[in-house]
Amino acid sequence: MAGASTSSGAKAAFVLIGKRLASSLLTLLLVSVTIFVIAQLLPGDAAQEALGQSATVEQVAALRHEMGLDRPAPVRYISWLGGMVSGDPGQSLVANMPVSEVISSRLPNSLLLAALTALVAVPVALAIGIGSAMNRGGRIDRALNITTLSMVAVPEFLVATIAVLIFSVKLRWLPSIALVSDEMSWGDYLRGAAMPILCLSIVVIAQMARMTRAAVIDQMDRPYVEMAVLKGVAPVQVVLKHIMPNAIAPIVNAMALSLSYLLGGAVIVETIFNYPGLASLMVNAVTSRDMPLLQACAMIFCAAYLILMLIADVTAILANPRLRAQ
Amino acid sequence: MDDISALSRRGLIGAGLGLGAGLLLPDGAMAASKPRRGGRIRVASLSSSTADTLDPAKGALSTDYVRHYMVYNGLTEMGGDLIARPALAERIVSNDQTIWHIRLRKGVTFHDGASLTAQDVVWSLLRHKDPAVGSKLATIAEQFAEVRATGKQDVVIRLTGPNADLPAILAQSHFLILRAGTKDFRTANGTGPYMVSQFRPGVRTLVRRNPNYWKSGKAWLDEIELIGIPDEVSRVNALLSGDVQLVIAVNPRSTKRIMASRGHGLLETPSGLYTNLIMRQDQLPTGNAHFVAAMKYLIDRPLIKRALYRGYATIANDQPIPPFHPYYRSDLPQTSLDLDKARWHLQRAGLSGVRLPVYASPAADGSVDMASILQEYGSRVGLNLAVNRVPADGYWSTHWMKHPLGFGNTNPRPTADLLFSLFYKSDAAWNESGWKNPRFDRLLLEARGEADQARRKQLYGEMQGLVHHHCGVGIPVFISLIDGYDRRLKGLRPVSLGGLMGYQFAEHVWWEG
Amino acid sequence: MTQAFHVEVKDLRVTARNARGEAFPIVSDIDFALKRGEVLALIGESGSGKTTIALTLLGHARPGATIAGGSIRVGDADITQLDAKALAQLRGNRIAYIAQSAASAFNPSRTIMDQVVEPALIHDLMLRDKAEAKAVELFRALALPFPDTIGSRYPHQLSGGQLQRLMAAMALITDPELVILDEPTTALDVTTQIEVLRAFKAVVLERGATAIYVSHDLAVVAQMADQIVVLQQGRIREAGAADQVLHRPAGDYTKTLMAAARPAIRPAPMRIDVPAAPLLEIRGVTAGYGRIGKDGLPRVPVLRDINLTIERGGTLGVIGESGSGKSTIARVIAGLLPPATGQVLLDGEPLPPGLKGRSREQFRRVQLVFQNADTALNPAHSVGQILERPLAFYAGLKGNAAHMRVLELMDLIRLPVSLIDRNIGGLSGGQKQRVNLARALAADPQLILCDEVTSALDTVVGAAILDLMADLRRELGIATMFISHDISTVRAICDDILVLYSGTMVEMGPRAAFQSAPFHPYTDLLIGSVPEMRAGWLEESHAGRKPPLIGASGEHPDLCRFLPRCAARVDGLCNVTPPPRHPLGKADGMSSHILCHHGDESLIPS
Amino acid sequence: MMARSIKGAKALPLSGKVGLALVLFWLVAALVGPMLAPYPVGAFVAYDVFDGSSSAHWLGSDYLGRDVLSRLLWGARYTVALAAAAAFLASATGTALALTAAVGGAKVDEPLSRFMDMLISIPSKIFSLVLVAAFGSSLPLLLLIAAITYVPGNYRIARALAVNLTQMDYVQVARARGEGRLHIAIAEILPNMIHPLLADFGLRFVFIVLLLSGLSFLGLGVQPPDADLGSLVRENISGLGEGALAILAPAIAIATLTVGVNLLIDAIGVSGTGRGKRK
Repeated sequence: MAGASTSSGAKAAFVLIGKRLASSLLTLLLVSVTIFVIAQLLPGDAAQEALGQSATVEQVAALRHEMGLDRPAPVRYISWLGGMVSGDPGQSLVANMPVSEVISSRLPNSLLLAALTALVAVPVALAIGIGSAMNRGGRIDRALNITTLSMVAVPEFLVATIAVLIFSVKLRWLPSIALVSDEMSWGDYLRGAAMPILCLSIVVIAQMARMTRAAVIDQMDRPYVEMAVLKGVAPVQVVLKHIMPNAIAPIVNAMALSLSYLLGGAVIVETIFNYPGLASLMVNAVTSRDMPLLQACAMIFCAAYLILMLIADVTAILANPRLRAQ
Repeated sequence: MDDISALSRRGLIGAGLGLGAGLLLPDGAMAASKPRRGGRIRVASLSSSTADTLDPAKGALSTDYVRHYMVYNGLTEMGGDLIARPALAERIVSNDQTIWHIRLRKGVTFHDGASLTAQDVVWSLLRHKDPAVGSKLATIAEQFAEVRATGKQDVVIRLTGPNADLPAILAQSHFLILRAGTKDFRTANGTGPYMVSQFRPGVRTLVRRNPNYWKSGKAWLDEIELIGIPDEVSRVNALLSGDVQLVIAVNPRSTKRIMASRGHGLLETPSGLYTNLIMRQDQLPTGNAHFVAAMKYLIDRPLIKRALYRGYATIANDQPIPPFHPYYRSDLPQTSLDLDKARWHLQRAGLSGVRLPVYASPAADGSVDMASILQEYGSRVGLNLAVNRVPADGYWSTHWMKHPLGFGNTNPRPTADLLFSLFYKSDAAWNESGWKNPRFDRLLLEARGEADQARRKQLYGEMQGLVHHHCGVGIPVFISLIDGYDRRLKGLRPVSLGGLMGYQFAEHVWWEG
Repeated sequence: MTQAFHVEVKDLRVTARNARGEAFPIVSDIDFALKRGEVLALIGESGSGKTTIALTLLGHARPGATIAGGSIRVGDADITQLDAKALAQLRGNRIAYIAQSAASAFNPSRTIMDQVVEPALIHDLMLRDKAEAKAVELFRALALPFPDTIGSRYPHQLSGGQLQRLMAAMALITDPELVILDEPTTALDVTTQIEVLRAFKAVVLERGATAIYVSHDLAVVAQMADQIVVLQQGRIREAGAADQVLHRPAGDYTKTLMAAARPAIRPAPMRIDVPAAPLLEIRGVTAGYGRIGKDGLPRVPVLRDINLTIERGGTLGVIGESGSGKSTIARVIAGLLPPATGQVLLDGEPLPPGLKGRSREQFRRVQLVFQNADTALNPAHSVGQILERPLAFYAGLKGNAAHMRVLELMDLIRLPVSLIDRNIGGLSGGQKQRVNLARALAADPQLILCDEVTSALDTVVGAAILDLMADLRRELGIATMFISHDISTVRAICDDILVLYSGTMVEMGPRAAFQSAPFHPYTDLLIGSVPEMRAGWLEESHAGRKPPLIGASGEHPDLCRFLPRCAARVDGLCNVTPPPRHPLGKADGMSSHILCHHGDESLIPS
Repeated sequence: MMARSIKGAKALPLSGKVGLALVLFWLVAALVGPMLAPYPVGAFVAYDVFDGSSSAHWLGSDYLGRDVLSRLLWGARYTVALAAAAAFLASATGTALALTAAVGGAKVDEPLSRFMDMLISIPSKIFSLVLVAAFGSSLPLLLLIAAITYVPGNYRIARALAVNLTQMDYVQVARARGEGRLHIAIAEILPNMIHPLLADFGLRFVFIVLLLSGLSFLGLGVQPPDADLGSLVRENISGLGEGALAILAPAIAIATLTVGVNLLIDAIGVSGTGRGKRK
C-alpha cells in the first residue's frame, strides 16, 4: 500500500513536472522578450560601448556590422532564439568568446556560493523559526523577532563593510575579498567565501526564519497537535514529528523564494567582496550592452527560480499524502 | 638630425613634469634599497569586466593599460621624467617631423621565442587603421599615412603632416607591439617583462616573470596577480587587510585610514586629470559669453580642493595645462569665486532666476558633488540649477556633451598637442563645449610642426589664454592620483600620466618582504 | 492503597483571560467522583465547560486558560501537582483521550499505524512490532475493515467512523486506567454513530477502564453512562445516577435539554392551491465534478437522475448521510454547480444551468442558506451591512428605506435591533444563524434552500431556529427545501421527504408516509439508528447489524447503490438486476415511491 | 475615530507601543523635519569632514562637510515617503491583480501568474539598473521600480489568500445571489485579507527601504544633493572605519524606522486576530 502511494506520488510529481516544464518555457520566453525589449531602450549598443568615445562613425558602423547589430531587432531576437533552441546561447559581443564559455567560468562560483549560503542559512533559519514558534509570545520569541527584524533592517553593503572592517582589517582572520581560482584548495575557498556567505546568510535567514515561524504556528493550533500533546509526546518531538511534516510545504516554498534571491540578488555582496559570480557578470553585460550574455544570465536566473519553485511544489506533493495519492 | 637630438627635445618637454611630482624621493635616493628578485604581489585596479582585453588596441581602462604594459613593449616608453625614450626602437629620428625612421633593437624575442622584426611593427601599427580591429586610437592612427619595413630591423613611418610628438604618441599603451598576425587574444604573445599564465576577463590576470626579458636584470617580481575591485571602499579594505599589496585610485577620503596604517603608504601623483564643467557654446543659454563668465566665477575652487579632494588636487584656471607642465602659462589671472561678478554677468546675460538642469554622473569623478556646490552658490545669485545625476552606465554615450550644462572628465595626455587636438580643436570629436576659434586651430597646427621649444611654449601659452578666456569649459582643479601600497613594495615613483607609475609599475618595482 | 473512588475532582476552577488581561472563571465549583470501571457523562451545550473539565483530567488547559484551583485525583496521581514531565508520563499512558473529531485529531501526513502505536512507544511500554500486533488486534476488536492493512493508510483515506474507532485503538493501546471520550460521535452520521457506539461499548467500557464521556446528546449518553453530570455555563446544574437524571430529572435546565432533544411536529401550513406549474421542478438532473464523459456522466458523479417538485409554500425535506449529495441538489438549483444533464424549472420556466445567464429576478426568487453561519457570513461585515446588501442589490433600497427594512427583518428573526452594528464575530451561534436566515429573507424569495441550518447548533438553539422557520413559513408562505441528516427533524417540519443515498433517490413521499413502516431498507436504517433515550436501546436495536451474505455483484452500473449495506438484500436479485422504482403502499393510504426490488410485504417493519 | 485610535493604541502590547512610537517619530520627522533642519541640505557648512558631534552640528558633518542632522531630516522624508508610497503601490497593484486572478478563473490567473514569475525571476537590482539606464533616474521611476519589484511577492501572498477565500461559503452565497465579480472581490474577499496584507506591507516597506539603499550602492538613488537614508549610509561608508556619526546616524535611523513599522504591524495583527478569536 505504501508502495502504491509512493508510485502514485511519483506519477503526480511527473505530471506536475511536465506541466511545469511547459509553463516554464513560456515564462523563459516571456523573460527573454522582456529583457530584449528593455535592452533595446538602453542608450548605445555593444559596438558603441566597446569602442568608447574615440570611435568614428565608420568604425562603429563596421563593428556593428561585424557584431550583427545592424540587423533589425526582431531578426536578431529570432536568430538568438533559434540559437537557444538548438542549445547555443551565441557569442559574447564583448568578451569575444562563446557565451557558454563566459557563463561556465562564473556559474559554478555562483552556484557554490548559493549552495553554501543555503547550507548555513537554512538550518539557522529553521532553528530560529521553530525556536520562536515554540515559545510563541514568550521572551525568546520576542528577542528572536527583534533580532531577525534588525537583520532585515540593515542594508547589506553596511553589513558587508562592517564584517570586512572587523574580520579582515582589524582581526585579519579572513580575506577582505573573495579570490576565487581553479587551483585553490577548499580551505582557501572557504576562507575567502566565508564573509560573502555570512552576509548573504544574514539577508536571507531573517526572511526564512519568519516564514518558518509563521508556518509552524499555523499548525500549532490544529487539533492533531493537541492530540499529540495529550498522548504525552514531548514538545520538541511534537514539533519535529508532528508539526514539521505538515509545515514543510510552506517552509520549503518560502525557502525556495529566498534562495532564488541568492543567485541574482548577490550583486552587492559580489561587488564588495569582488566575488566572480553571475550577478556582477549580468551587471557587466548590461553596461557593455552584451545582449547574448545578458539574455543568457536572465535565462539562468529565471530557470533557477523556476527550478526552485518546482522543487518546492514537488516537496509539497511528497509531504502531503493527500496530494501524493491524487 | 640624429636620434639624440630628437630625444633631447623630448627631454626638454618632460623636464618639468618629473619635478612637480612625487611624495617619494627620486630613484637615486633609494639606492640604499637595491632591487632584488623574487616575490609575488597582488594588485587591485579599479575595474574588471568581460570587456577586459589583452589586445592593446582595445585598451579602454586603467586595468587594461596595466595589463598591456606588463606583457608588451612599445617602440618608445615614458620614464618618470616623462621623457619618451626608445624601447623596442633603438632610435627614432626625423628631419621634418613627417617622415620618421625607426631602427629596431636586436635580439628582442617574443614570449613564444620568435624574434622581433620590422614586420611585427608595421602590422602592429597599421592594424589601428582597420575598422574591424576597433582601435581606441584609430583617429590618431589616421595620421600614419604609411608604415613600411625597409629592412629586417628598419621601419619608416610617414605622417600625413608634421608632428614633433610622435615618439610620445608611440609610447601609449595602444601602440604596444604585437607579433604580426596575432588574432587570438585569450593569451598574450609580447616582448614585455611578464608572461601571461592566466587571463580571465572580469576575474584576474596572472603573469610570471619573463626570464628572457631584453632589459637586463628587469623585472624583479616572480609573479603579479592583477585583479579589479570596482568598489573603492573594498579596494582600500583589501589593501589594509593585506589581501593586496598595491591599489590604484584611492579616494582622498580614504587617505586618512591608509596613513594611519603603519605598513602602508600613499603614492600621490599630481596629474593633468580634471573634471570640468561643460557649457555648450552652440546651445542657449550656455552659449552666452556672460553666462560662461558667471559660471566660472561661481566655482569655489578651494572648497572643491578641500572638501572633494582633501587637498589632493591643484587649483586650476579653466585651461587644461597643469602648473607643473613646462608649457604652463603662469601669467593668466586666476579666476576665483566671486558672487558679485557672477551676479552681474548673469544679469547681463539676462538669466537671473532661470532654472537650468546640470547633468552630472559618477562617471565623471566628483562631478555630482561639484554640481551640488555649484547649485549651492548658484542659489545665492539667483541661478536655479537642478542637479541631474545620471548613472555612470551610458553617461559618455548618452549625456556627455549632449546637454547645455554638464560635466566631462579628461585623463592626462602625454602631450599638450594631443590634449588640445582631442578636446579643443574646432573640429575635434570631443570638443566638449562646441567651441570654435580659428585662431586657436591655426596656433595648434603651427605648434605641432614647430621644433623650437621657446616658440612652442609661446604658441601653447597663447592657446591657454584663448581657452581660459573664451572656451565654454570650467576647470576647477587638477586631481591628483593616489595609489596605496604595502610599504614592502619598493621602487614606486609618480608618473604624471596615470596612477601606478603611469600604469607601468610592473617592471620597476620589487618586493622586500 | 485502597480508595473509594478512582477519580475524584474537587472544587475545580478554570480561568481564562479577557482582552484586558483580567482572569475570569470559565468553570467553577466542579465536584464529582467515580469508582473504578464506572462511566461518567458530562453533558451540556457548547460553552458549558464540559470539554474544559474533561481536559483538566489530563492536566491540560487550552491556550489562554489555566487550572486555577481545586484538586484532581486519578488513582494515586494528584494531577494539579504534577510538572510537565510527569504529566507527559501520564498522558497517553494511564490516561487516554479520544478527541471529538478524529478526522482532524489524526495527523494528516503520518500513517495510522505510526500514530496508533506512538503512545506505546514514547512511554517505552513495548517494542514496535509488539505494539503493531496489539494495534491490529484492537482494530479487529473494533470491527474495522482490513485490520491487517488499515494501519498503513493515511487519515484522509478513511471515513470519519473508521477514524473514530482508530482513535479508540490509539487510546487503548496502552491499556489506560482512565479514558476521556470527548464527544466522540458528534461529527458522525447517525448510521455510523450506532456502529461506533457499539464498538466503544464493546471495547472501551468493557475492558474495565474508567471513562468520562463528554456529550451534548442525552440519548447517546443514555447508552453509555452510569452517572451523569449536567453542566451549564461552567457550573454543575444536576448530577446523579444515569437512570435518575434521564427519567426523573430534577432541574429545569435538564428538562429543557430533554425537550429539545426530540423536535415537536410543526403543523404544515395551508397549501395555496394554484393550478399552475409547481414552483420548482427538477427533471432528470445528473451532476458532479470533473469532465463530462461520453456516457453523459461527470467523472465524479454526485447526483444521478434526480426528479422532484416543490409546490408554492411547500416544504421538501432532503435527507441522507454526509456525501449522499444532498447539498449538491441545493448547489445545482442555486446555479453554483451546473448539472451535466437535466433541467431545473422555476415556475415552469427552465433556469439557465449555471450562474451565467440568470436574471437578477431569477436569483432573487431562490435563496440559499448555508449550514454553517460562521462561514456563511462575511466576518468583515456588520449585521446591518449583511442585511442591507440584498435589499440594495435586488430592490435598489438605500438609506432610510433600507434601514427600515433591516429593522423589520431583525424583528422578523427576533434579534434585538442593538445588534445591527455588531460584527459577526460578536454574535452567538444562534444569532448568526438567524442573520443567515434573514439575509435570505431580505431578498423576498419564493424558495429558500436551507442546507443543514440547525446541525451546527446546540439542540435548544436549533429547536428555536426550527420554530422560527415554521413561523416564517406560515407568515410569509415561502417554499423551503430543507436539507438535513436528521430524520426526526425532517419528519417534524416537512411536507414531503426525499431520501437520498449516494446520489440516488431511494425513497420519496409525503411526510405521513414516513411515520410508519414499511420503508425502503435505507430509510429503515436511518430511522432505526436514531438513539432512543433509554438504557438498553443500543443492545436492542437491529440497525446497523451485518447484512446477509451474498455473492459477487454484477457489472451493471445501475445496480442498487445501497447494496453493500442493505440488511434486506437478496442474493441473485439485488446484485444482478437494477432495482425498479415503484410506489410503496402504506396502511393509511399515503404512499411513497422507492427504488428497490422489495415490495410492501417483503419489507419488514422496523 | 480619534478616540478609537487612541483606545486602539492603548490596547497594543508593549512592543506595539514601541513600534507605534518609532513610526510616529519618523512620520513627524518626515513631515516637519526639513523645516527644522538647521542648514540647507546641500550646504557645505563644516570645515572638516566626518566631524563628531558639536553644538553647531549635533550629528557632526558628512564626507563633504555637510550637516548630517539636516541631511538626515531630509533623508527621512525621502525614505518614508518613497518607501511608503512604493509599498502601497506594490501592495495595491499586487492585491488588485491577485483578486482579478482569484475571481477571474484560470484564463486570467495563468497568464498573470506567468507574468509575475517573470518579474520575480529577473534580479531586482539588475532590473533597476537597466530601467535607470534606459529612462534616467527620477523619483517617479524609483517609485515605479520599487513597486514593480515587490508586486510579485505581494501578488503571491494575496493570491493564495484570495483563492482560499473564494472557497468560503459567504463568497458562494454572494455568487448565488448573482453578485458580479467586482463586488465579490472588493466587498466580500478583500476585507478579509487586510490583516495578512498589512503584515506583508510592513515587510515590503522594509524591503523597499533596503532596495533603495541597495540602489544607492549601485549609484541609482535619489538625486543629489538630496539623499534617502540608504544613500546617506552609502555615501559616508568610508567613514565607517572611524565610526563617524555620519554613517551611524542614518544606519540607526533605517533600523529604527523599519523595526518600528514591523513591531507596530505585528502588534496590530496579534491584537486584531486575538479579538476575533475570543468570543
